Amino acid sequence: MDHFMNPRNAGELDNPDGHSEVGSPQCGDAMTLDIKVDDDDRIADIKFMTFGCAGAIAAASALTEIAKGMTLEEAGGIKNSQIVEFLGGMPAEKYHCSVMGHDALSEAISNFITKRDATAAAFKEILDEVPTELRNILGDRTISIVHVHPGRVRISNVGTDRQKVAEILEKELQNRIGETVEVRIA
Amino acid sequence: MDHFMNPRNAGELDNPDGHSEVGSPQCGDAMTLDIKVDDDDRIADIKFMTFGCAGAIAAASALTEIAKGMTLEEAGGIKNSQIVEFLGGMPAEKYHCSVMGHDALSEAISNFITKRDATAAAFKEILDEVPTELRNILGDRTISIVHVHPGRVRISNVGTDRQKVAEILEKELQNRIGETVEVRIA
Amino acid sequence: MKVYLDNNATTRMAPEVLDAMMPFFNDQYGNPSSFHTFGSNLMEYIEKARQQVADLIGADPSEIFFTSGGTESDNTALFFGGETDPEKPGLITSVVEHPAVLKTARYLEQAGHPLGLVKVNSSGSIDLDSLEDLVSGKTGLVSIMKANNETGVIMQIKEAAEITHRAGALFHTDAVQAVGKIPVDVKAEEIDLLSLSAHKFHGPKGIGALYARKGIKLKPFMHGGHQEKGMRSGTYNIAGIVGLGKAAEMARNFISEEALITSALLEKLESGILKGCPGAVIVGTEAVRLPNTATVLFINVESEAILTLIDFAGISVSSGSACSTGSKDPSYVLTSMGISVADANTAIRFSLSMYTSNEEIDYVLQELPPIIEKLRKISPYA
Amino acid sequence: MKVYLDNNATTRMAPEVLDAMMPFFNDQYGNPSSFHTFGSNLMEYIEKARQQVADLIGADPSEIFFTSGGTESDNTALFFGGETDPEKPGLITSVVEHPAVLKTARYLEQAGHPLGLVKVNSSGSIDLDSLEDLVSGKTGLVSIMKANNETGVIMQIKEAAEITHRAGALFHTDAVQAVGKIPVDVKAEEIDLLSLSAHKFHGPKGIGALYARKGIKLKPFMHGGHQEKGMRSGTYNIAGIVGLGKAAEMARNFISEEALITSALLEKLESGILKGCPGAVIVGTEAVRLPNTATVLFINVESEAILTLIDFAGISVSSGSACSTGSKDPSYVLTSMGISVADANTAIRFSLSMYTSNEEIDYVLQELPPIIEKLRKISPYA
Ligand SMILES: Cc1ncc(COP(=O)(O)O)c(C=O)c1O
Ligand SMILES: Cc1ncc(COP(=O)(O)O)c(C=O)c1O
Ligand code: FES
Ligand code: FES
Repeated sequence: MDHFMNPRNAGELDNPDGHSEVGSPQCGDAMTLDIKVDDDDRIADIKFMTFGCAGAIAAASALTEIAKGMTLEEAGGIKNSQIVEFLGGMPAEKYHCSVMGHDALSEAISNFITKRDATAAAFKEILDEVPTELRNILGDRTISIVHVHPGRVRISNVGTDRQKVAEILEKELQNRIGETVEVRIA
Repeated sequence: MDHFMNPRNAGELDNPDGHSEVGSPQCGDAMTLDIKVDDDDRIADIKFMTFGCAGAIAAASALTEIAKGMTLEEAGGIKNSQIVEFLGGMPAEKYHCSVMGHDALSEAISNFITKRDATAAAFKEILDEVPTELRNILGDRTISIVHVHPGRVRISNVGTDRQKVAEILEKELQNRIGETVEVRIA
Repeated sequence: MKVYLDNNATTRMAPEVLDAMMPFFNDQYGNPSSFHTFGSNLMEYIEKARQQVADLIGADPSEIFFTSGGTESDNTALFFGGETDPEKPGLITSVVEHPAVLKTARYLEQAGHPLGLVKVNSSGSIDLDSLEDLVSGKTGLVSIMKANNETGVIMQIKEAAEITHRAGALFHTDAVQAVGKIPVDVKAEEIDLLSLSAHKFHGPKGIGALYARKGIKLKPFMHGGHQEKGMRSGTYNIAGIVGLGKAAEMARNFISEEALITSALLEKLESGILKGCPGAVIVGTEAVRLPNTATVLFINVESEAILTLIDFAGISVSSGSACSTGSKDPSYVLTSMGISVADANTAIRFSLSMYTSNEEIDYVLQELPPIIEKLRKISPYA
Repeated sequence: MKVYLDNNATTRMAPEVLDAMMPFFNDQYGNPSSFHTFGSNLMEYIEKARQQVADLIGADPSEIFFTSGGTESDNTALFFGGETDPEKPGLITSVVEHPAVLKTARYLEQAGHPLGLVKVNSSGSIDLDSLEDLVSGKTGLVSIMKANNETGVIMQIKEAAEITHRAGALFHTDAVQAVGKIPVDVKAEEIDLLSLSAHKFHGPKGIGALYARKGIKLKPFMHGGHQEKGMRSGTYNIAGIVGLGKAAEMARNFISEEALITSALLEKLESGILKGCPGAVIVGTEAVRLPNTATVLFINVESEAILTLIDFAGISVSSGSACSTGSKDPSYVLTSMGISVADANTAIRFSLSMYTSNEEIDYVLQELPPIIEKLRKISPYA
């Protein structure tokens, strides 16, 4: 019950990497969930808001505590029963409330992945047809992608004019997906 | 309630002048009632027996107390409400129980009258066709009937051989109605 | 001295039962169906009572539905038992059932359910051949009471249930007079539906239960706020339910330990009456009877007159079943056993309980014979 | 501090009521229908209670039938009211009725009775034009509640009864929430059938009554031992009946003297909430409401979360009607007034009683605003 009285991780994140808004078909209640994901694909921060019952609040609090620090893959594998266990049980008729939190996390991860895929796809497009300005700098080097995140891309093998390469790529990405994506060069 | 706890006039009479056996159509219970009637047509004695409820017993006790000493006419005019009043009230659903006693008295009076009528009819038959033996004694006198009772007839104007007249009449009545009827000569 | 021997009509509530109920008349007054803990905390008492009732009859708690008493349980059982399968409209019951069953059956008959009535033999037990003749593939429900309220005769429920099930029908028993007095086992006796009533075994009035075997498709009898899985709605009568549970718990002990005492007192009463009141006849002696019930015919002596005199002596008994109208029809239970109307009208029922004492029986045996003698003296039949 | 503001679900039993009941749990345990005086002497207490109930609603005692509660009274009224005249199978009720009426109506609809549902307007009172449109010569019964359990809105019963009678139908009112709280007069309001329940006005649970106007042809709902003129059989729950009678007697005083106090406390609660919880909306303010009921929408804040937090603070309230299942459907009473599902899911019902104190209201007004604030902070809508 402490998770209901003093819910952990309630609130919203600025510029979340993944965001979800879900509703429970059972009761019509709703929840939003935000995640920040670090470059190791771990959940660095997580926050929820809910228009839901005490069970939903407690379950979301528990879930976010469990998920924090996990890799996305680990977090995606959290089972509903783990939440219930974490809370020390949940009445059967409140099961759907914990499911709502569970759904919210899945959706936020999906949202993160969708956004990451969009960034990756945009980046791949650029690499498939490298803009002349960039080709001139790179010569015959081929950029290696170290890591893609919806908001940042880490790359290597760009030669020495790192600053310029990053600038050009950031501009191209901004054009393609309409969001600022940071380009870091390893 | 005293009339139930200590019913008056419970029992039977030897050789009653009137007797009845009635049953209540409402409850299937039963009652018998006997009366003795004196020569003034008054109820000299009265007794009842019942297979009936407390109400029936009390009502019969009350009724017999009321009726005792009354003329038949008076007794025939007793209303059911008088019995109820005498007992100081009776629940509505027990009304039929007092009716049973009332019926028993009416029937006993009827029974008395039927028997008296039979005696009177028989006596009249004798007078209509006076037996020769009697005619010889009476000469041209006509017997006057003073009073008829099922068990006895009082007459006058028989001349001096009273003993003989009575004997003959008693024998004739016995023949006709099969019961001993006393003939008294005034 | 006051002697209460009308325990088949209703019983004294056990003080332990009242103690168990009291908190719910005082500060535990919440509604168990509430969301708040003040109310919902009470649900565990409801469930405990359900367990206690289930234990008394060998049922699972999920098979117990609380009702307002035996009458409601009987009505419910007949109403939905008689309507589960449109292909099986037939209803069968016995001629000696309580009006709660018999009148409901008559009502359903008028509503189009063919009604068959099982006869009883002269001992007062049902005629199983008559049941066998009546059941068919069109029979939906058979209802035979576990024990008769007037004679105390215990019916052959298991055999009746077997016959019923062979015909593919449901079996209900009105066990209002049996539960709490003798062992009842719904599983061993193959009972599908069973009615019981708390006030017949030292519980409160106005509460009872219907046992319905798991798997039976129930139809709600009381529509509303969805209590009792929607079967029987209405705000929980928690005090009553807890009282029923406590009474059920106590009855288990009674049946295993004290029923013999009651039974011995009944025997003493019966033999005392036979000795003290020449011509008295005990009804149903050839059948197995409840340990607490004897109906006696005081041949030629009208029962209401006896009741009145014995009541003056402080002894409460009854003639046949308590009836709220003033009408005095001869007991159909007795006449259906072949007893004449006149003799049926001489019947007095003595029904004992665990509170009946030896002294009370002595008192009855002292008071009764002169009463019978006195009434016999003014009976035109004797 | 413990504060109970869920009196529309059930009430604390008055100590005076318990006192009145106690003898019947102890040595006055007889069956009033008995022949013996030990039992039959109790009938006068039944009749006294009948008089007390009759007096509370302006009826004649002969028009009062005891039942096991509001649900049974409602079921009874609809069942036989809907079946008196085969030429008039139609049934009409309103969309905001308690499930005891609404589900019974739905059941009867399936059984072949055409059902019409009267709408309510945004204030929560019934739309009389809608009733006017629905009634016809084929209507047998119209059932409109006297006061709604969730909103406390008092309906225009007299007007509805007049419309009903003009169409030649019977008029029933579920007055379970009204009786004992506001004056009800069956004659002045032209009511043919009325349901009431003791535990809603400090009486015991599991007992209620059905008023049926003299001259109405009744059909027995519970078949059995012929109690209540054969209308409602079953051994008298005498303690319950006496408790109902006493509660009725006390309620008459409450209505004439103390209802104003309750009403003032309610006003204080409402204005305190509006001040302390910005965005809160009171439901049904344009209608006349019960002096004890307020339903508040805490827009954007989910009601069950409020209930849980407020329960921790020791305050018992409810969201809509107490429901025994875990399901959380939005209140159909609120949505039928045009309130959105989302807003309906923010509703909290506060229901006071004569035992509610000023200190309790102060405590609620101290505890509630921070709870709402806290939940609003984590609401995605706010
Ligand atoms: C055999 C039997 N069935 C049913 C009932 C009815 O029970 P209740 O009065 O509790 O409704 C009774 C007693 O009155 C009974 O003896
Ligand atoms: C309006 C209304 N009708 C009927 C009922 C049912 O009453 P009971 O629970 O006493 O059966 C209630 C309360 O639950 C109610 O509020
Ligand atoms: S009931 Fe909706 S979230 Fe729990
Ligand atoms: S009931 Fe038969 S005489 Fe009273």
